[in-house]
Amino acid sequence: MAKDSKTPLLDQLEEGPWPSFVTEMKRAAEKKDAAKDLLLQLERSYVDKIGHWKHGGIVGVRGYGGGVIGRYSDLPEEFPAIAEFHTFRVNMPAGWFYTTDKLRQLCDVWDKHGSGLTNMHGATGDIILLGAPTEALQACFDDLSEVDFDLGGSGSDMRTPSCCVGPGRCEYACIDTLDLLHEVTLEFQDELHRPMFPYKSKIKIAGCPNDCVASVARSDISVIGTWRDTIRIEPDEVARYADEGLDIQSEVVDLCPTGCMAWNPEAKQLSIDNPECNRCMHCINVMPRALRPGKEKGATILVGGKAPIVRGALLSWVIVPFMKMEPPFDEFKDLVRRIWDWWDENGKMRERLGELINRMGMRAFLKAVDLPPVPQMIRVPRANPYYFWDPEEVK
Amino acid sequence: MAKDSKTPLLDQLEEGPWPSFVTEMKRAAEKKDAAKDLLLQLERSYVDKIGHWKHGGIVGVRGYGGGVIGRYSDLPEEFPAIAEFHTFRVNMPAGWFYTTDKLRQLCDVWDKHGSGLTNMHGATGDIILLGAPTEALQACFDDLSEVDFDLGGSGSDMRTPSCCVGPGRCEYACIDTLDLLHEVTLEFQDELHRPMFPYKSKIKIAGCPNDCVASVARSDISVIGTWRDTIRIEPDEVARYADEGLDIQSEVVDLCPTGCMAWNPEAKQLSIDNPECNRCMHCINVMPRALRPGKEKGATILVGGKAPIVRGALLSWVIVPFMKMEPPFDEFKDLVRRIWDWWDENGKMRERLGELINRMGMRAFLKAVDLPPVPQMIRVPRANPYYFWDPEEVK
Amino acid sequence: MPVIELEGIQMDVDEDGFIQDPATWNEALAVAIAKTEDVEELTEDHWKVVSYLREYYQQFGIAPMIRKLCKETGYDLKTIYELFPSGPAKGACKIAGLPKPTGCV
Amino acid sequence: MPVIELEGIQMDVDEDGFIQDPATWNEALAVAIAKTEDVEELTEDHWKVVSYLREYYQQFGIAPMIRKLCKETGYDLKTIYELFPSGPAKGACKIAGLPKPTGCV
Amino acid sequence: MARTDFGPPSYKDMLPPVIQKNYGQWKYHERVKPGVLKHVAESGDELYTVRVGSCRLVSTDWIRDVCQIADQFCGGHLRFTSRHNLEFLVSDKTQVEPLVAHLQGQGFIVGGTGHAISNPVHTQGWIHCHTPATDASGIVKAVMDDLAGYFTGSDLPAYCRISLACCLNMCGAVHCSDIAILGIHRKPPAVNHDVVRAKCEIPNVIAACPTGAIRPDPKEKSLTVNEEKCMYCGNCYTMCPGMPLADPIGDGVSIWVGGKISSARTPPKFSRLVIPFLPNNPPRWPEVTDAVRNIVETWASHARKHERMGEWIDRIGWERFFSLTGIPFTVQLIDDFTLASETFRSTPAFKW
Amino acid sequence: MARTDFGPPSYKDMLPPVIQKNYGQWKYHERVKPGVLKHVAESGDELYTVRVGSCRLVSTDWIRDVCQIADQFCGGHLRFTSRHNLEFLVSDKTQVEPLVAHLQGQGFIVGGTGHAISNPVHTQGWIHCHTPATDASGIVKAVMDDLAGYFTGSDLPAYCRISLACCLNMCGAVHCSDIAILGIHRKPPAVNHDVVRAKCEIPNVIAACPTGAIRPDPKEKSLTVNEEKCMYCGNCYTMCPGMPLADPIGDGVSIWVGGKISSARTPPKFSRLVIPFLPNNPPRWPEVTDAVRNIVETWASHARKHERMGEWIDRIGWERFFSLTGIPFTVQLIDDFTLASETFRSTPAFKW
Ligand code: SRM
Ligand code: SRM
Ligand code: SRM
Ligand code: SRM
Ligand code: SF4
Ligand code: SF4
Ligand code: SF4
Ligand code: SF4
Ligand code: SF4
Ligand code: SF4
Ligand code: SF4
Ligand code: SF4
Repeated sequence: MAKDSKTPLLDQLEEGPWPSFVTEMKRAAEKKDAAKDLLLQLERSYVDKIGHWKHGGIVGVRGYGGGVIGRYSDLPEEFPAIAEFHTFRVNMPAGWFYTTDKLRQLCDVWDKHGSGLTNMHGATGDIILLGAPTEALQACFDDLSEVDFDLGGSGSDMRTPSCCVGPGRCEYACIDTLDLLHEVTLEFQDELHRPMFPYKSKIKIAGCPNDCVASVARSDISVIGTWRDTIRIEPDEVARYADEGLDIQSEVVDLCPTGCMAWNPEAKQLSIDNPECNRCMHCINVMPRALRPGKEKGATILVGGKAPIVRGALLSWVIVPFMKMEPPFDEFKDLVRRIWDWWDENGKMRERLGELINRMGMRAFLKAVDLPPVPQMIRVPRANPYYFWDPEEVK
Repeated sequence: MAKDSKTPLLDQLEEGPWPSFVTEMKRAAEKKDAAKDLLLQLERSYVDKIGHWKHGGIVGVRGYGGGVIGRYSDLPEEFPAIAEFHTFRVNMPAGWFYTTDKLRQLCDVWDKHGSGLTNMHGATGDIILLGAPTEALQACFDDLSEVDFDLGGSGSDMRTPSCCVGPGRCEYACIDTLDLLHEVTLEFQDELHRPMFPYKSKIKIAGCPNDCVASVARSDISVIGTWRDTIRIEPDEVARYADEGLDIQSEVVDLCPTGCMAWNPEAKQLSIDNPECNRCMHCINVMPRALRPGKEKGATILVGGKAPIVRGALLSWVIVPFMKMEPPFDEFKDLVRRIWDWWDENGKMRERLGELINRMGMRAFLKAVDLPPVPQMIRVPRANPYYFWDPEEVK
Repeated sequence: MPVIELEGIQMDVDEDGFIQDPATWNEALAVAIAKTEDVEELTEDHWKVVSYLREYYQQFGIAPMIRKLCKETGYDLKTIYELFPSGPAKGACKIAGLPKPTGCV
Repeated sequence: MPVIELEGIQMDVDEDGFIQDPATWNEALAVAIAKTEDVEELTEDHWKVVSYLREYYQQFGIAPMIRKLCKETGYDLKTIYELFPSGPAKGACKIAGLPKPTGCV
Repeated sequence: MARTDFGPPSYKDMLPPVIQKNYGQWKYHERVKPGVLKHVAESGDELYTVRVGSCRLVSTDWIRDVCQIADQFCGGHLRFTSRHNLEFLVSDKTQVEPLVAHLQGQGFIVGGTGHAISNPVHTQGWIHCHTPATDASGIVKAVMDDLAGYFTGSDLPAYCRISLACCLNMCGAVHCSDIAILGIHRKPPAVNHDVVRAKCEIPNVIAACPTGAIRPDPKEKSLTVNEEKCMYCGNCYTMCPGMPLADPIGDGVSIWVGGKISSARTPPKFSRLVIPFLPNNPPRWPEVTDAVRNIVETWASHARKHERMGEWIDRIGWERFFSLTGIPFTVQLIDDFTLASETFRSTPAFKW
Repeated sequence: MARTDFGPPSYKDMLPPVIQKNYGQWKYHERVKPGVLKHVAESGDELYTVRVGSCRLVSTDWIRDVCQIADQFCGGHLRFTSRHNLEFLVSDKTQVEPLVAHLQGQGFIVGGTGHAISNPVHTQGWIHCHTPATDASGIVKAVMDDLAGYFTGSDLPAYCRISLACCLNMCGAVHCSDIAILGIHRKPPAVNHDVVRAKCEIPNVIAACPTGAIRPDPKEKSLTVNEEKCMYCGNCYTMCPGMPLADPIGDGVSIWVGGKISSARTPPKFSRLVIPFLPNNPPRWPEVTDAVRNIVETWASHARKHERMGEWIDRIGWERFFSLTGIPFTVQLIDDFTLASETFRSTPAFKW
């Protein structure tokens, strides 16, 4: 760190054990003016305690309505190389698996057109290519498409769907998250690239109730793998865990939320009252060698999850307790279409699916998408007496 | 039951082990035409499956704005004796204790002026004298006052407060519910008899968290006795319960919601980690000989409870975790006045206290009544980021 | 339907004695109704309350809340009850020819 | 502030090329802006979309939602993108002289 | 003019001597047997309470009857409970059994203490109210005739509080009962324009509607109701006689379960809708008595000791409540009012 | 024109051979040591994963660096996780230790598996967004420098997920994190009428305000903000550049705790506000790092095994959380938004 550094504050963030984004910016800055100006503008923000980007920006590539986020510096004279500094959202491969070849191709394109800085990855899951001027956009996209990278979503469209690693590496996966993700992404290319909805719509797919992709909290349509039969027990492995010192009573049985497990320490036998199990995964998580999800697998579909804007954050709600998930996933795709149709028809501008359901009522939603009411949809029945009747029923 | 009974449906309700209100009506009908017509009109309702009272009615006695509920039959020609059938709400003695003399005086007055039918008691706690014509009202009240019975509340006033039996017969009572009730009722006679608020306001007082008067669910201001120190243990009695066959582990310790109890079956010793106890009463309830509330007693004050009209039912919310409750209860009375003042100033027509707090925010309420925020007021902190700052604080 | 009779003119009232058609109200009628509510004479104080009630009702279509009535007329509740022994709703509103207040009872 | 030049007249636009004062919009200007958005010529189809957008904006003060735009003009989204390759927001709205749509990105 | 504002008779004058003496000095109690409690004071004095069921709607004759019994056995003292039972307060132990025998001989029902079904809190119904969707006393009588054994016995897992209110105003605390029986309307108000015009404060009626279903009808100088938005709460009728909702077919009863009041073990809870409608079928409402019995018995046979209805359901889950009771799950049970989103299930962890 | 709508590269082409072979046939896993997982397939094949922390904002040089390592040890394959860590996928057990050593030698940080603090999910901050109330990468760096030992170790009671979002839009799932760091504004928008007039869709801006604080200002053909009703959500600014809220003094950071996502044991939960404001104090935000460390350590030293932050707090109660952490309870923590009443305490059963 030079004494006459222009970024004395940021320089302090090059120290410490955690990898430093400042170091990364400096590496890019060696090659790219945009990265250098970004670093300097950020230093300015550290001094001013305020951001230095203008509001909004609407730029793009031919044929698409989304995928590029426009951004302009509010200090263009001082930092001319980032006067225009738009980012690409590039659709990642399912599960964020890469060959090094593919990644290098990507780097080549980005070194050619952009700042050399990226986010691996964005919070939605895209590869974020951070910063290029307006005139570079189309050419950059053209080059990206040459190496098979398409854009992800932005604006009022289906956002880039994402999923957990699933069958790629996880023994808990009850559905083929990667395949479903890929199929869904291909199926809804138009919805992904051409904003047409009242607001954004997100789909996330997790292989089991551990929900390693946080679908329940941040997707309008959450798909979570589960099973319908019984947990598979490997009795020998149970005993082995016990022998290895796992306190099965206190770490497993006592923490089972339904109290459906029993442990006989003498016989080293674990039993599960399966109909009372709610498939929370805890016991399986603690003893993966000994316990496994059942064999009759599928997914629970939940809808409505989102961040707080505008009426408060929502977690997704169960609307289909169990759906088989096999290629070509038509039942799921049809459901998604019915849901979007209803939302698109009734949603106000910037009203997410969950908010629309809250406004119009779960009853109206279930009727519109043709799903029967079942107790699995609710945590508790209503406590207020304000419910409706179809006049047909009152006769 | 005569074959040619005029009340064949109601007659069926004279059978069975549970005391029969029909029998009671018939007893009164022997002496009073009003009771007879009431019986007949009720039979008619049983046939028609619909009530036969007109809407509303506003009658009263001199000097009071409430205390009498006006009621008119919508079949006055058929049932002339109940063409006018107004009820008195008579303020009961605290804890519903009576001498037989007092009750007989009451009966005498009611046999003279009314239908001879009563509710012992109304859901709010009053003695309900069911049915007298308009012209009898003032005279009846005059006679009631001769025997020291005053009216209770109705309309937009303080409703007749009520309390549990408390120190009268219950070892759990942490406050003198009867005395507090009596004092409060006397203090707020004007508020009780002369509606002046945006809507009704109810006060209920329970001696301990068992809340035998359901204050938390049905009073705008709920007072619930509690203690601040430690549960008193009588070790010998603990052992005796165990000897008598009580399974202290499963019936007491395992059900303690805070998990703050431990039972040593060999030593027959029960211990309580008192700072972690939330004073739910469960253990005391199961072992009253062995366990008793602490000695430093007072009350938790909660506000806002109510039935669902208009925006949904509410349970009362803690606003004062602990208040000493000693005569003349000035601190409490002052608080009630501050609460009413704020509500009266800001409440819309038919807006209960809890609804007003919901509309204007707990923050505004606490500020207005001058209470400091403490964690005991909440179940959980907010999950949404939508909170306010006083511009003074942002400097 | 019950009627009230005032110097020969008959007027529909409901069971509680509230006049049915607020448009038919006039000052003479008020005097007559007052008698049924233990108000022997309508003094200036009475009229002040009655006029306030009528004006408020004409403007807003509802009776004012009691707190407002007291604030605006300057009479505290005690005084209102002295003026109208059966109280603001059953007494004053009835005399002022307002529809029967339907708040909670 | 950037400017766009149209037959000698200069016009303030923002960084994205949206005109700053919607009142200064005219048809010739639309033609000029169109060129910046890969629309070489404004056909009748284009004008139908542009006019609808302007009318809607004048009436409601906002741009219509896409579903509404498609329904009312009769063009499906595919056609809209054929007409305006940069899409309804960046393309059509800009040509129609609407303020930059600020929905989510 | 009669004197005013003197307040209720003082409780002090009403207390029996044993209470006066031991006021606030009670040490513990025991449940002697169903309907009989024993309270022991620090002084060693004992107070026995004999609890008797009451239908609440009673004649003055009945009051005189019980006064006479109280004179005979209790030195002229008695009290009522917060659930409208009658309590005889006996300070002489030897009088307890004779009193119980006497009461039973006279047809009184002794019980209601401990883990029993006590007196259902209830309301006016067709007896005296103008907004009921059902009767109160009649259903209570039918239900308690059916469940009387649970009043006189006390071997349920825990308290089971049954309450009834005849309309959504929910007089009583039915919204926090183990089992609540609630009268409901199912048809929107039939607007009578003449009445609205003459008798109603139009702005207040509009403001009263929780769903905003009421609009002014300037032509009629009256109101119109958007029937799609109306959920028959009756709040408009409370404000305005021109908007009656009662209807022999529309009206009936709904069933709610799992509420509680006390803070023992778990905090107070609201009751939850489980049966949205049962018809009014007087005089004995068999559909209602069956439904209540089914719920009580399913709970009683599955719950653990001290586990109230709501605690039991919390443990087993609502999906299991429906499968065990066999009650069908209908769309009305799914909330769509203001706090609805709090009631939805946001986890794939549930039971089949 | 470039081709469009061809979609992302197929994951199938990206999978290493061992995964291609054992796809969907994994049997179990073991946590070998912090940062190293072993997955065993039905076939007996083993797959080792070495997890490395990433600052997410990286240069193409960094990508090329890690590609080279992947070429060297993993046959040219790697992946990223849903929390932006980097994972090297090794099918040859003997390569694991050399890889770990190599990584550590190059300054990479290995860890983030099991009961650890993994990579904080975070957002753009001052790097690229127009609405931030704080920076993202900077705070994350400062916090993780401080907590790095919890990334490289894994002896916490359970997972502890830390997330950061730089404004209320909450990009990422910070609202369900064990600890969430959230940028907040504290001053209402400073309306710039000229900009509003020229650039904003006035009806949409009005509709965007969750509290109804925005009214039209017909005189200015613009908008006014009722400052008393504004809680600085920035939603109006998203809709309209004429309403900026950013301010060096107003802006800062809030801390939320107790959220979770997985359904293990307990259903997903929202995080709850515990510190309403800490100042922006770049470059190292010491107030924030202290606050986070305090919370982590208090939890770590009190929670039981497998007990996430929120589960721990549910057990001990929020009042105890505040007394144990010493965090002052302020009025901002009390909800007053739409579902507020659900958060109040309706029982006298609480701890002192
Ligand atoms: C880049 C990214 C953050 C990051 O650093 O990773 C991001 C950045 C922005 N988000 Fe986001 N969001 C990003 C993932 C999310 C997520 C997480 C997710 O998708 O899983 C959420 C929460 C989940 C959800 O959608 O509810 C999220 C919730 C929002 C919201 C609030 C939406 C709501 O309904 O509550 C906004 C506000 C808006 O749409 O106007 C928003 C708006 C924005 C905008 C466009 C700012 C704005 O107000 O217009 C940000 C642009 C920053 C920039 O200039 O680059 N962003 N945003 C993420 C997208 C990268 C990617 O494509 O992979
Ligand atoms: C008589 C009584 C029922 C009974 O049979 O015991 C009763 C009867 C009426 N109640 Fe009630 N309420 C009675 C206790 C209650 C209670 C219970 C309590 O006070 O503990 C409640 C629930 C607690 C509460 O206040 O929230 C209650 C909540 C209501 C409500 C809804 C209030 C709300 O804010 O949700 C109304 C509607 C209204 O006020 O317009 C109401 C309205 C009524 C009216 C006046 C009908 C009306 O719409 O105007 C009923 C008059 C019946 C009649 O003609 O006699 N009554 N009412 C109870 C009073 C007796 C007494 O004074 O002891
Ligand atoms: C007499 C009465 C008070 C009064 O002022 O009238 C009363 C009296 C006693 N209650 Fe109660 N409770 C009375 C209404 C209530 C109510 C209110 C209600 O039901 O509307 C409740 C709240 C009910 C609820 O939670 O929904 C109530 C919840 C309790 C509890 C908590 C039970 C639980 O586990 O949830 C206890 C403790 C116990 O019995 O274990 C209790 C305990 C007691 C004790 C044992 C207190 C004592 O030491 O004397 C008394 C005898 C109980 C019994 O019946 O075995 N009392 N008790 C009320 C009798 C009503 C009746 O006739 O049935
Ligand atoms: C790699 C990754 C999936 C991916 O597609 O990228 C993943 C992988 C695994 N997760 Fe996860 N989880 C991953 C994000 C998540 C998330 C999402 C998040 O944090 O945003 C969650 C939800 C977090 C929450 O609840 O707030 C998540 C909640 C779990 C749980 C539930 C833990 C709990 O008790 O609540 C398990 C089970 C366990 O580990 O006992 C789990 C278990 C696992 C297992 C053991 C599954 C398996 O058998 O392979 C994997 C290794 C875990 C480890 O790190 O020790 N995974 N896991 C993600 C790694 C993120 C990271 O870099 O740190
Ligand atoms: S969500 Fe389940 S299947 Fe997917 S990676 Fe996590 S633990 Fe495995
Ligand atoms: S999955 Fe959860 S509920 Fe089922 S047995 Fe295991 S711990 Fe219990
Ligand atoms: S509330 Fe408590 S003090 Fe009052 S009677 Fe019930 S148990 Fe006794
Ligand atoms: S009162 Fe409740 S919390 Fe306290 S020790 Fe007893 S059972 Fe536990
Ligand atoms: S519940 Fe309804 S119908 Fe029954 S008494 Fe109360 S207000 Fe009247
Ligand atoms: S019954 Fe209730 S919901 Fe229906 S119109 Fe009347 S007030 Fe509105
Ligand atoms: S959280 Fe807010 S400031 Fe941060 S990237 Fe998202 S929108 Fe921008
Ligand atoms: S910042 Fe939020 S609350 Fe404040 S005016 Fe803007 S939209 Fe409304």
